[in-house]
Amino acid sequence: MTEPAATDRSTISGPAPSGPAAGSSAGPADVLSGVRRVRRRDPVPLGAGLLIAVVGCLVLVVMDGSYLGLTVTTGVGYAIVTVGMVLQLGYSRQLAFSQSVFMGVGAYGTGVLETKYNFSSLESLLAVIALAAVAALLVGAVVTRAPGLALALATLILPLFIYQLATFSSWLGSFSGIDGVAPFWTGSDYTATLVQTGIISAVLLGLAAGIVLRVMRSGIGLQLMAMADDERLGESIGVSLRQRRLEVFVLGSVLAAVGGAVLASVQGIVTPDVLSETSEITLLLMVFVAGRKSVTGVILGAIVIEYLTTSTSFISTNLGIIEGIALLVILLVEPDGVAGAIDRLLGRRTDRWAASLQTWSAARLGTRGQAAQGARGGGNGAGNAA
Amino acid sequence: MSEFLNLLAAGLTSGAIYGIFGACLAVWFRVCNVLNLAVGDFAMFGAIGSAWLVQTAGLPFIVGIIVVLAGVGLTAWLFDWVVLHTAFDRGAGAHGIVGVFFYTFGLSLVLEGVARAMFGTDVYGAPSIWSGPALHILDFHVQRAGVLVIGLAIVSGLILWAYLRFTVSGRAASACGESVLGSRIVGIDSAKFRRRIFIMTAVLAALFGIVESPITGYTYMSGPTLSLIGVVAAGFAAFRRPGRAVAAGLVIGVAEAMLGGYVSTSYNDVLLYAILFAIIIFRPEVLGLGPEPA
Amino acid sequence: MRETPPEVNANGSSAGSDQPAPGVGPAVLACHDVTKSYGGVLAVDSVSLEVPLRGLFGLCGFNGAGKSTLFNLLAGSVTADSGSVQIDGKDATGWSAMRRARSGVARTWQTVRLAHGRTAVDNVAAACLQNPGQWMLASLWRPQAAPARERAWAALEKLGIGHLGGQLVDGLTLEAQRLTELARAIVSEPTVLLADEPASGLSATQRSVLAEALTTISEDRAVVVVEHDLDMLTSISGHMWAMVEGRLAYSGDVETFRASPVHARLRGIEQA
Amino acid sequence: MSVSYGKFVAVESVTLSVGVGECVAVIGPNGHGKSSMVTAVAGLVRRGGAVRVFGQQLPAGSPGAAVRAGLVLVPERRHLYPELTTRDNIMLGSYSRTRRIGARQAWEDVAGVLDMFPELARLLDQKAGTLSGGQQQMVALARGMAAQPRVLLLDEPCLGLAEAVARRVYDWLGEMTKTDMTILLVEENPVHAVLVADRAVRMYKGLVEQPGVASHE
Repeated sequence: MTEPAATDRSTISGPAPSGPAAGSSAGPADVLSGVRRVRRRDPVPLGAGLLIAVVGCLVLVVMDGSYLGLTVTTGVGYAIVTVGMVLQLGYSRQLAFSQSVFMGVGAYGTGVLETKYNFSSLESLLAVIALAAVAALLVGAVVTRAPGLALALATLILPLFIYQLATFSSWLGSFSGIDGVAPFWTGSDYTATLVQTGIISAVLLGLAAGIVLRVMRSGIGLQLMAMADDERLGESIGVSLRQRRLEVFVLGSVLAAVGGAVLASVQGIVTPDVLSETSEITLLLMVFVAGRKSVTGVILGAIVIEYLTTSTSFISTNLGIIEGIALLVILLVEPDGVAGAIDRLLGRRTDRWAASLQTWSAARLGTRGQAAQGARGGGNGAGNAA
Repeated sequence: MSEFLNLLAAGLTSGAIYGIFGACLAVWFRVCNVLNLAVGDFAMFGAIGSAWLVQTAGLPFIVGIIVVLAGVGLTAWLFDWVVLHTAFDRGAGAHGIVGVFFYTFGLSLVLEGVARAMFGTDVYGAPSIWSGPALHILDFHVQRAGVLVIGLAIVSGLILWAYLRFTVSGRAASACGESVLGSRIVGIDSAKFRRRIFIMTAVLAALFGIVESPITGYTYMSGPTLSLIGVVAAGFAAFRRPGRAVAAGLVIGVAEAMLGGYVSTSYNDVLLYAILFAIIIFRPEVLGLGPEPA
Repeated sequence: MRETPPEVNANGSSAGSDQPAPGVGPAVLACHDVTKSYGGVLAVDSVSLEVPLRGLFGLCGFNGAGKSTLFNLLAGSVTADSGSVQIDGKDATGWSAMRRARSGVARTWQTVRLAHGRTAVDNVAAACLQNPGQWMLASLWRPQAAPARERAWAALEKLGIGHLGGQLVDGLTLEAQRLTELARAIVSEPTVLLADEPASGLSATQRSVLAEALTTISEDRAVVVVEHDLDMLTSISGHMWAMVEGRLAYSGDVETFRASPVHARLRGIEQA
Repeated sequence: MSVSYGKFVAVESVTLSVGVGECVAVIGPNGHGKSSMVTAVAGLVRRGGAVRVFGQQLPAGSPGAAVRAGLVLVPERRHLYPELTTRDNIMLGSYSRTRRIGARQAWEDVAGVLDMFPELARLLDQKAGTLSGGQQQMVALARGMAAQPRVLLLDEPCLGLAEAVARRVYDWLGEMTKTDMTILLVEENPVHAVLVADRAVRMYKGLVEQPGVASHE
C-alpha cells in the first residue's frame, strides 16, 4: 500500500537525509546510521567461542565450587540451549517452541544411557548428539514444511504430549525421573567435581557459541539473513528455503540436547520438569529479554536469569512479575532485547563520529573503486564519493 | 451402563474446560489475530482471588465474586490500554508472529507472579456456588459444580455463536480480523472491538475459574496449562469459531474419558495432541493458517 | 528466429510486427502460452515470448495488465495454470524459484526488498555464494563470506555505489537502495535480469542514473524492464513488449512501437 | 495537505477542492502519491493540513468520523472480508449508521443497494473470497454505497479487471455522476478517467499539477 517516495535527490553520494522534506539540504550531520566496519576476511575460526570457553573456565575456577558456582554451571547448560535459539529464533526468525523437548531428549538420553547402559559421559554425550540429530531431522522434516504460524503452533503442542509421554513412562522413571547421572568429570571431592564439570560445560558452551557465530558470519549466514527478512527474496537469490529451515531446526535442536545433557550431568538427576512448558517459558524469557540476536547477550542472560531464579532474594519470589514486565517492556520498546538496547546506545554515541568516519571511508573506498573502474573507463562515476 | 454414564459425565466436565478456554481464545483470535495465552491466568485469578477474599478477608461470597470479576476486567482493560494499544494501534514494538504469542505471554507471567506474591503457593478452591452432595440421576453421578461447569460452557458457547452469527456487531467484530483496513473504511473501530472482547473473555474465564475451582483446585501456576488446553480446543475449531470450540472441547473431553476408561489412562491425551499436530502441519489451510500473503 | 506472433489487442486492431528481436543467439528465457488466473480473472492469458541472449527489452502496460504476474511466472514464484517456460532451452516449467535463480534468472520487485539492519554489501553478497547449496556445517571450515563480499563490492562499484557499500541499507536513499537491488541481481552473473519498475518513485535525474545502470548491465546479458515511464523505456530499450489485459498486445522494435495504437493508448490523453 | 511515511514524503502540500456533485479524476503514474492522498483524506494515514467536507473539518486519524460526515473510500484492491458473505460485506458498509437506523434497517438497506448492482443478488450468500475479481469490485462498490456517501473516493476501481468488466464499472460510475454525489476518482489510465470525470488533475512526485485537460463533452 505504501507508495514509494517521490523524492528528489540529484546525486547518489552520501547517506539519506533523515528530515521529512524532499530535497531538503541535509548535510552529513544527518547520518542516520554510522558506517559499520566491513570485514574483508572471514573471522578467525571459533575465536569467539574460545574466548567464551576460557572466560567461563576462569570464572568457575575462581568460584571454586561455591553455591554460586553451581548456579553458574546450570546457567551454562541453559546458555548452550539459548545460543542455539539465537540462530533459530533470533537470526533465522524460525519461531519454534520445541527447545525444551530437545533439552529433554538430551537430559533423558544421558540419564538412560548412563544409568541403564553404563555409557561413559563422553560416549553418552556423543550418542545423545546423534540421537537428537536424528530426532530433529525426523521432526524437522515434517514441521519445517509448515508456514511460520503453523510451525509455531505445532511446536507449541509438542511439549504437551511429550511431557505426558515422559510422565507415564516407567522406563523414564515417570514423575520422579532418573537419578544418579554421573558428572562429566569426577574429581577427588564434591568441589573438584563441580569445578571440573563446570569447565567441561564452559568448553561445550564455547564450542556452541563458536559454531553459531561462525555460521551466522559465513555465506550461509548471509543467506539466512536474506530469507529471515523475506522468504520470497531468499528464493529469488537462490536460497533453498527447505534445506536452510531444516538445518536451522536441527542445529538449534542438537544444541538444545547438548544443553540438556549438561544440565543432567551437573544436577545428577533428570526430572520431567525439564520437558514442562515452564522450562520452555524460562528459555524463551532468557532469549527475548537478553536479546534474541546476540550470542553474548543470551549467554549472560541465561546465567543471570538462572541466578535470579534460584537466589532466595526478593527477586526470586517476585520473579514472574519482573520477568513478565521486562518481557513486555522489551517487546514494546526494543524488540532486540537488552543487548539490542545497549547496541543502540553505543551506536548513537558512535554516530557522532559517523560524519568523519564516513568521509574517511568514502575517500578510501572511492579511490579503490576508481582503481577498479580504471580499466573500463569508469563509466558510472564512483568518483561521486567524498 | 453406569460406568459408561459416569465416564460420560466426567468427560463432559473436563471437556467443558477445554471448550470454554477454546472459545475465549477463538473469539479474540477472530477479532485481532492474536492468541490470548493469558486466558488461563485470568481463570486462575478468578478462582484464587474469590477464594482468598472469602476465606481470608471474610467477604460475603457474592461480594467476593463481584470484586474479583471487576478486578479482572480492570486488569484486562489496563493491559489493553498500556500494551496492546501501544503495539497494535500505534505500531510500536514487535510485530508479526512474535506479536501473536508474546504480548499475552508476558501478561501471563505477570499475572502468575502477582498471584504468587498475593496468595502464595497454596492450592485454592473457590466456595461452591451450588453446594450439596453429588447428584444421582438414574446411574448418573455428577457433582453439582460439574453441572454448572458444563452449563456455563454450553451457554457461553451458544451466546458467542449467536453473537457472531446474528448480530451486526458480531459481523463487525469478524470483519476486524478479516481486514483491518477494510473495517476501518466503513467506520468500524477495530481497537474498540479488540478491547471489549478481550475484557469480556477475561471476565468469562474468571467466572469459569470460580465455578470450576471447587472440582480441581487451582494454584498460581495453573494458568498456562489451561491456556494451552484452550489452544488445543480452539485448534480443533479452526482457531476462529468459539461455538465450535465448545463443541470440540466437549467431544475431546468425552473421547479422552472413554479412552481412559476402556483402553488406557496413560496415553489418552497423546493421541489427541498428535491428531491436532498432524492437522496443523499437514492441513494448515483448513485452520486458516496458510502461508502469509507475499 | 522469430519473435512471438503478432497479437490482436482489445480494440481489434492488429499491433506488433514480425521482426526478429535485436539480440543474437537462441533464447535464454522463453515461455509458451503461459496462462494464470486468480479467482476467475485471467491475469496472464496465453502469453508467449522469447528473451534473446543479450540486450535491453521493455515491457509496458497499465496496472493490472499482468506484467508482474508474468515476471512471477518467469521467475518461478508463481506456477502457471498452463503453458511452459524454458531456460537456456531446457524445460523449466516445474522448477522452483530457487532453481531458476541458480540457473541464471535474476529479478527485482516493484517495492524495495532488502534485508533491514544490514549493510548494502552484505545484502548483495548473500546472492553470490560460490556454492549456494552448501551444507550449513560445511560453512564452519569454508565460510564463503569473504569472497562473496569481494564480488559484492565489485558489483556495487560497477553500478557506481561502491562508496555506499559499508552503510546500512535502511539509511540509503531510495535511489541507492534501487541500485543495491540491481547489484544484488547481477552479482551472480545471471543470464537474464527481470527488473520490475526499477525506477518507481525516483526523480527524473535519478531515473537517468538508473537507466544508465540498466544499459551497462545489459551489455553482457538480457534485461527485461517493466516501467510505466514510456520516455525512459523507449529511450533505453531495443525491443518492446506491451501487455493489455493479460495478453501480449505488441511485440516489436521501438520505432514501430511509437507509431502503434497500443502506444497511443498507454500515452493516454495527449493522444486521445 | 501533506502525507509522509517515515522520512519519505509521499504527498507534498496538496490543495484540491472538489465542488458538490462534481467528478474529479486524479491521474498520474504509479508511485506519485495518488493513493496516499485519498487514504489520507479518508483519515486512514496520518496527515498534515486539513480536510473539509461541506465546510466541516474532519479530525485527523479517524476514518469513522469521515464516514459519518459522508466521505466514503472504496480502496484499491477492495479490502473485502473474504470469509464473510456478500450480504455481510455490503451490510457492514452501513455500519456507521446502524446505531441510528437499527440493525433491521441495516439488513434491509442491502436490498436497496442491490438495485444498483443486480448481478450481486444471486451471490448474496456466497463468501466474498470466492467471488471473481469483477464481482468483488462490485461488492466493494456496493459496500461503499451502503454507507450512503455524499462524497465517494474511488481508488483504482478497475485495477486488475478485464476491459469488459471495467466498462461495467465505468457505466455505473457514469450513472453516479448524474446524481448529486461528489466523486474523487484515482485512476492511472487517463482513457478511463476521461469517460466519466468532469475534470482531471495530474499528480506527479507528490504534487498536484495544474488543472488538467480532460473533459468528456
